[in-house]
Amino acid sequence: MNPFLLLSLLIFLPLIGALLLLIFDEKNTEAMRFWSLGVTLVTFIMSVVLWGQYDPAQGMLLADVADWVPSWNVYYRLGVDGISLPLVVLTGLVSSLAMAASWSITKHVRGYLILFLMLEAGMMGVFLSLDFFLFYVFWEVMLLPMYFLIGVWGGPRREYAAIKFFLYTLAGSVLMLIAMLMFYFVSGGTEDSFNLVALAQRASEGTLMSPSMQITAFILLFIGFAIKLPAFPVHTWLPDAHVEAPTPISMILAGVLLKMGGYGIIRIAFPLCPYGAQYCAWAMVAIGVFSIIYGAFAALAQTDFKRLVAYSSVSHMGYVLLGLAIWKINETTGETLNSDYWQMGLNGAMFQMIAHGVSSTGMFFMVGVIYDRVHHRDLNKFGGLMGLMPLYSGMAAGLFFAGLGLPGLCGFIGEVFVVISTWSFSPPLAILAASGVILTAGYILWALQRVYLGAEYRGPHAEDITPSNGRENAVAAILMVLAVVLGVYPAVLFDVMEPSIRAMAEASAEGCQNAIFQLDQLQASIQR
Amino acid sequence: MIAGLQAYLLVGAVLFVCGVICMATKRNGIGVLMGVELVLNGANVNFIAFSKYTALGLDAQIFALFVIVLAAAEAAVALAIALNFYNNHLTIDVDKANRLKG
Amino acid sequence: MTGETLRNLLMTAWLLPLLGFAIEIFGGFWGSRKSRVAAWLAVACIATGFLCSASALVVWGNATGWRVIAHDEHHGDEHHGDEHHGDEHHGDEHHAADSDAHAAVNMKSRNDQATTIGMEPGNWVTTSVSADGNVADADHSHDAPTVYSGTLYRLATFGGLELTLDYYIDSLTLVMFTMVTFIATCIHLFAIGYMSDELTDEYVDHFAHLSDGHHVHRPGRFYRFFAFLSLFCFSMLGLVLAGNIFQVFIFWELVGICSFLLIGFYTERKSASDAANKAFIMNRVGDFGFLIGLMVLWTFFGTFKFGETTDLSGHVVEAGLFQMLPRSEGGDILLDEVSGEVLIGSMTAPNPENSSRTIPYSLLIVAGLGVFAGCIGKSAQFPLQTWLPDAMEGPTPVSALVHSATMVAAGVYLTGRFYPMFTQEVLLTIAYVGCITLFVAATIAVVATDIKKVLAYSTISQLGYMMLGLGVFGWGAGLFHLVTHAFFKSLMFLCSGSVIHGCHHEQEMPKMGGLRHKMPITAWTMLVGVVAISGLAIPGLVGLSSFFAFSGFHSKDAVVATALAFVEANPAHFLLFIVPLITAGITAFYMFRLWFYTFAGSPRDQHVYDHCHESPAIMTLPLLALSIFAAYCAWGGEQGPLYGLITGDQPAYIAHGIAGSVTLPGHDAVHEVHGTAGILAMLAAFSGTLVAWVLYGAGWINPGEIQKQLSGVHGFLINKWHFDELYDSVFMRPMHIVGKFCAWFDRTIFDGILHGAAKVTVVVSRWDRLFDETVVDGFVNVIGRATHSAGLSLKTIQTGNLRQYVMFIVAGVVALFAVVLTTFPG
Amino acid sequence: MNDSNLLGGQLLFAIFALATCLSAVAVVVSQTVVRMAFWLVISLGSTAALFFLADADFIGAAQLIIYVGGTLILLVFGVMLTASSPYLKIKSSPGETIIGGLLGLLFMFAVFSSLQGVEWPAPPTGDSAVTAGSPEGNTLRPLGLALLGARPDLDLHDGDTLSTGYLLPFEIVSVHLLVVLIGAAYLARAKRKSAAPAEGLES
Repeated sequence: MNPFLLLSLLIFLPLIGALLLLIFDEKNTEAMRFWSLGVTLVTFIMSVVLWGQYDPAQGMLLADVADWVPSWNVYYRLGVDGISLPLVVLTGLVSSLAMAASWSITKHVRGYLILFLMLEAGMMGVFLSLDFFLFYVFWEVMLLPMYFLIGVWGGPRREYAAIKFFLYTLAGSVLMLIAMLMFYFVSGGTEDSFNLVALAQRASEGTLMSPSMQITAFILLFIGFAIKLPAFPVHTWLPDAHVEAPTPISMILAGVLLKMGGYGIIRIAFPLCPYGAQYCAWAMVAIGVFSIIYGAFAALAQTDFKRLVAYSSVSHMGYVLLGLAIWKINETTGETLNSDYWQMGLNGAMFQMIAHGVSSTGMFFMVGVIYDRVHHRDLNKFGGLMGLMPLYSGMAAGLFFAGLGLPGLCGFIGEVFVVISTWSFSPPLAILAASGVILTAGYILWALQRVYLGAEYRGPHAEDITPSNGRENAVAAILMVLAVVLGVYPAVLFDVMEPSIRAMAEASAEGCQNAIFQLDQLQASIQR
Repeated sequence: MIAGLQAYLLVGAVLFVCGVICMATKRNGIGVLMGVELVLNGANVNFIAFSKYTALGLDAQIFALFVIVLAAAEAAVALAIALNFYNNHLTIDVDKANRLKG
Repeated sequence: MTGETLRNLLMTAWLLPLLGFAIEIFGGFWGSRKSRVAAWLAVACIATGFLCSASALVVWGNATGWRVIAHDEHHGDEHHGDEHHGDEHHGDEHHAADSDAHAAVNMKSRNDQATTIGMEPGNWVTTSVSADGNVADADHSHDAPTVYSGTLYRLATFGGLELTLDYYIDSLTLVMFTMVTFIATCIHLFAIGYMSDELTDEYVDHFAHLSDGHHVHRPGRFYRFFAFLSLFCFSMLGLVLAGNIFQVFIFWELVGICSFLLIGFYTERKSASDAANKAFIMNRVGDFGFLIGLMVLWTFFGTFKFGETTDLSGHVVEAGLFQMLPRSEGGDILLDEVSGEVLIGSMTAPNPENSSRTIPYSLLIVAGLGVFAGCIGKSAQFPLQTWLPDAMEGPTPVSALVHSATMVAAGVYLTGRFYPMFTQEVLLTIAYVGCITLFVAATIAVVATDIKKVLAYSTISQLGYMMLGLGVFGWGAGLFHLVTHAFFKSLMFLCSGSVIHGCHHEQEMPKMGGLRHKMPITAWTMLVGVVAISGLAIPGLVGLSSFFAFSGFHSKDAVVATALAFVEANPAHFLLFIVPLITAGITAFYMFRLWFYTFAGSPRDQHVYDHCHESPAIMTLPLLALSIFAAYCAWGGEQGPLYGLITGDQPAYIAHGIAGSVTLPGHDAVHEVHGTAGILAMLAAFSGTLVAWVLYGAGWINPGEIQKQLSGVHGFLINKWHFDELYDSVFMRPMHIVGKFCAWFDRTIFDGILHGAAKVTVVVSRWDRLFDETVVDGFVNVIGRATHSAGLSLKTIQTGNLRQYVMFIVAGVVALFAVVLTTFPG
Repeated sequence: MNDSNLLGGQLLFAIFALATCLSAVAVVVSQTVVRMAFWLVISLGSTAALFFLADADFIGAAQLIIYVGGTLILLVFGVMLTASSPYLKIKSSPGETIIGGLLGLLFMFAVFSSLQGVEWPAPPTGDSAVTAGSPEGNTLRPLGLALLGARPDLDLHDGDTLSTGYLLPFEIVSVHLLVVLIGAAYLARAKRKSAAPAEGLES
């Protein structure tokens, strides 16, 4: 299929589906659910088709460019490469699964479904757009449905959580907007002022921004993305949002939304301000490591099941940041040192994003399944589910093990690749990061013990505990299979990602070197 | 002949001032009208003086003529007003015509 | 090709249990709870695996001409010399192979070499160290390749870095494979009998209580047990087969999780799930060190592979870890004269860019200690030993298989496998860790009363022996003990399982006694194990160096002898010999104590005795099989076939010994002291046995009296040296406190700041509103009102009085005039 | 202008100017309407004489005819129509008178000082503009021409510019006058309304 059509359809099919929902009878919720599920499935299938069409060797798959607001140099510019493609497929998959998990939503079903599909369109748009302005627009497009989905269909403190989520994200996007305008004006308002590919090209040549400006722009972008990631200390929206959001939305939130932070860093922040990124590498690594440890410790102390999983996300996404940032250069020549290890870190971080997308989605789903039955999430009031819901418990254990980083499951590859490539950047931080494995094991196992093991169920609504149904089993099984496949044969992802990431890393390294060369010249001229 | 001009202007000024004072002090509507006539006449005196002693010439006289004509018209209208006023109020005291006060 | 045959055989043995697991785990959903299909499937898988392993051993032996075993006809000295000689050849062969290959291949094949580095899964390359690869050639059997390595498939490639799943097959691998599969088969069979009470829809768990005091009733989980066992076998075999340290780590974790699942098999029991968690988390502590070791290795060596990578033509394209450390003729690790660091890849250096890299010696120690930390965790060495006794919560077959014979031995195995990378400092650490462990565990075992706990502590202690053996440069001795221990300890565990099964899950020895009458097979096979572990032997007919003895004597003798040789060379480290020697006596004491307590004497609890019965044949047959191996597997001792097999591929430099700050004894040195050590160890064992007999067998002295007199020591030992309490207060509680603090910090400080900011915003906006309503609106209102009132007041001027207006006009004109006049005078 | 003429002119000017001023003052100070009317006649008449003296014959004549003959008659009629007695006195308060007087004096002073302060342009040399092209004081003809649109005094000088007269203003004034007359007639139309609305308005 024509890339332009395919990529556009990926974005707009959910929107069309949302629009067509309006012709359904308000009361016929079942039909609407199936319709939406169908739409998400078709979208997912198309993303898989895209995967099939994409050739890792050829680099970025660019779609034709269409005018949007040419007077401001804003174009409808889509494309996909090895960095975004796995995330697009993940989006399609998680959306389908979350939609399948949406049967528990009974309030204002049509509104929910419409917002859900809009959300999917926004997410797809973020991953597919190569125009900074378009990216920003989709970024915001996805924000609003999320706000309502949490704020209307959430738990008891939903308004608080929704507002918190909204404000945090908005704060981030404002910083991003500033950075975007910086790029616009620095690039002189030409036709390519929002073209991410062209901007990256210029940044690589060192003709886009001065080094000091790069640092500013990078920090702005980074904070914006770090909020989404979320990294310590701007992570506190996450537990609340997760706890209050309905299960499918938690799945989306953990499975896709968090990835946008990492994606933004690797797609925009690094290539566009390589020197700034390198300059901040230490801080980023430190933040990443701290997030890992801090998230794990915080998870250890939670009594709310969902909150625990939410903090585990903070911890796991710390690995992403860590892997991205282990970029070491020779201070005088600007040459990138240990570039293979950095690439391993980058790849590991990207893999960790996908892996977390699978495992965390699964974990939230598993929490949701039991929550639907007993309507509470207090870890101390569970127990004995292994006997009551054996299949569910078994798969839940599997998915939690994936989160724990058990070899053979997806979480292991990402975590370990990131960690073992960190030593070349900084041994102490690497050791700290590695210590996360103990804490992770601790909180996951204790949670498993309290929820699934034990002699009997200790909470309310014991009579409502029924074995998981076919739909739930299907969702969990798909995630489980994916976790195993990714864990056993990670090359399936790495083969797609690696060339694109290497291109990105090399371009960034070159850009950084150019910037340092400029700085040296500046210094020399001052001394003269 | 400057003195002549000055003298005329002086006369005009006296007439003007007298007219103004007349308007200001007379409570009788007709008296006020007379003050107006005096003021107009003062102006006319000045016009004529300028006509004679400056380059204004005939223009000034034309103006004076218009003033006279307008004064006549004004007198007629004002008198009509005064009569109407009198018909309505049974007095000619302009202090009674204060309905437009703020 | 021998390599491919071996690979295929071992991979079959490795993957079959995984297949079994996949089928069995779902078996419960379509089969009956009462069906034994899952068990037989598991047995079939692992038994086939055993057959494959055994045939692989035969294939390997044929390929090598059985040279490692043939040595037992030689005299000891010759043996060592030969070994030495063979290894020299072995080393020479490397270089010869390289040059041969260089000479043989033309430019074209060099190009091939570049293209075949990234191997596809379908294009497996079997590698042997030999260049000609003609292994069947009998004339060359002496130099025949014995190590086969290659890549299974690629996980990822990043520039010059490649992560793969490899295999590495040498004699140790094969021995381990055969041992593991054999023991696993026996235990699987045993478990069919032992777990048969799970073959029900309504299993009553007497050790798990509901809140109303009733026992837990649940469906039986027979199939699940065997599924987990199969998964464990898969993981364990994967660990042994692994061709790179990263892969070892992968399976390391997998056996960990299997152990977790099996310890926590009785999920309803809090103690079981606690023990499972403890086991996994303590292992993770060790793995944390392992991970650090991996990081160092990865960063400095850029590869995880043990063996060399070769292309299709057998040409070496990349050195493995074991080839990268330069060692002198004497076995020392060479330092680069310029940088003072260790030059990487100078041993084979096929890759020029490797040869320029160095690693600081200190980091080499870190890497070694890191990897060893993993071994400490897995093998329950001091200070991470506390999880293993708790792990006895699992069903007894699990204890036999996982927590004595195989998984816990994996730490020892890895230490042996990774031996070439350990520096002398690391080895010394290993020795001391082993030394401390073996003593601590043995002392606790003396007072333990739970039959399985005694065995658990004895396991820890024996693992300590192995570590000690490895640490004092007894590579063969340590691994030898590993194999023999696997047999006799699994035997003893199964016997204890039989007892427990027969006594209806009674594990306390004080309630037993005289059971040999009721369960004779169990009793006598157990005695075989006890004798084996105690190291009793009868001085042989041939001479001091030859004994009629069970396996344990030979292997322990080897360890103690090496320790003695080590201590002779390094008198400062005398404890490394004294402690194991004393502990040998303690070992004999507590093992015989166990046997006397359980099987001898008269019944102490009549109820238990009356209801106890001998186990069915499916349980006793494995006991008999294992007892044979426990007794005779080490036949011939260090000149026997087993030792020969194990050491068939030992690192070349080991036989020489290394002189240095810490002198590591070579084989000759060990051989000199062998007789002395053997006699000393035997004396210790006999005295321990004697004491046990006096106290428990004959009953001449009441052990209770001694217990009272030494109550302080007894309490200390009963409380396991207070390690649990120590860790609880030093690690667990602070960890939870920090966790609570983080959560509190998050909710209070971060959210507090956020809420504070929100409140400030609200307050500011209130003020803003107030400002808006009072100041801004007020201002406008004031103007309006002022205008209005001004109008009101000015309205009075508007009198409507015509004359006044005129007056105003005049006054205005006059005022204007006055203004003009004063402003512009003149 | 000769000397005798000059002397006579000066004298006559002095007499009429004095008469004008004094009569105007008399108008101010007179208390009854009729007397005011009388003094007004004197004043306006004297003004007309001053016009004659200033060579504005036609204006003077118009002054006499329209003012003295027309307007004042109108005023006297007004007095008669509005006053119950022809000698009606409506007195102002003394304060007002005093303030009025003071203001008047101040105003007078202001005007005087202005007059003194102004540097008047030099008088035209030779023939005055008015008398150019016409006998002295005979302004009827030029005025008439000017009102018809022709300016002989200017046109003859320049010879090339025509139509600088006042035809259009004249027409406007004519119409204006007509309107005014109609309006005056309408307003003055006898229409004795009841007093009721007046009283209402009073309150």
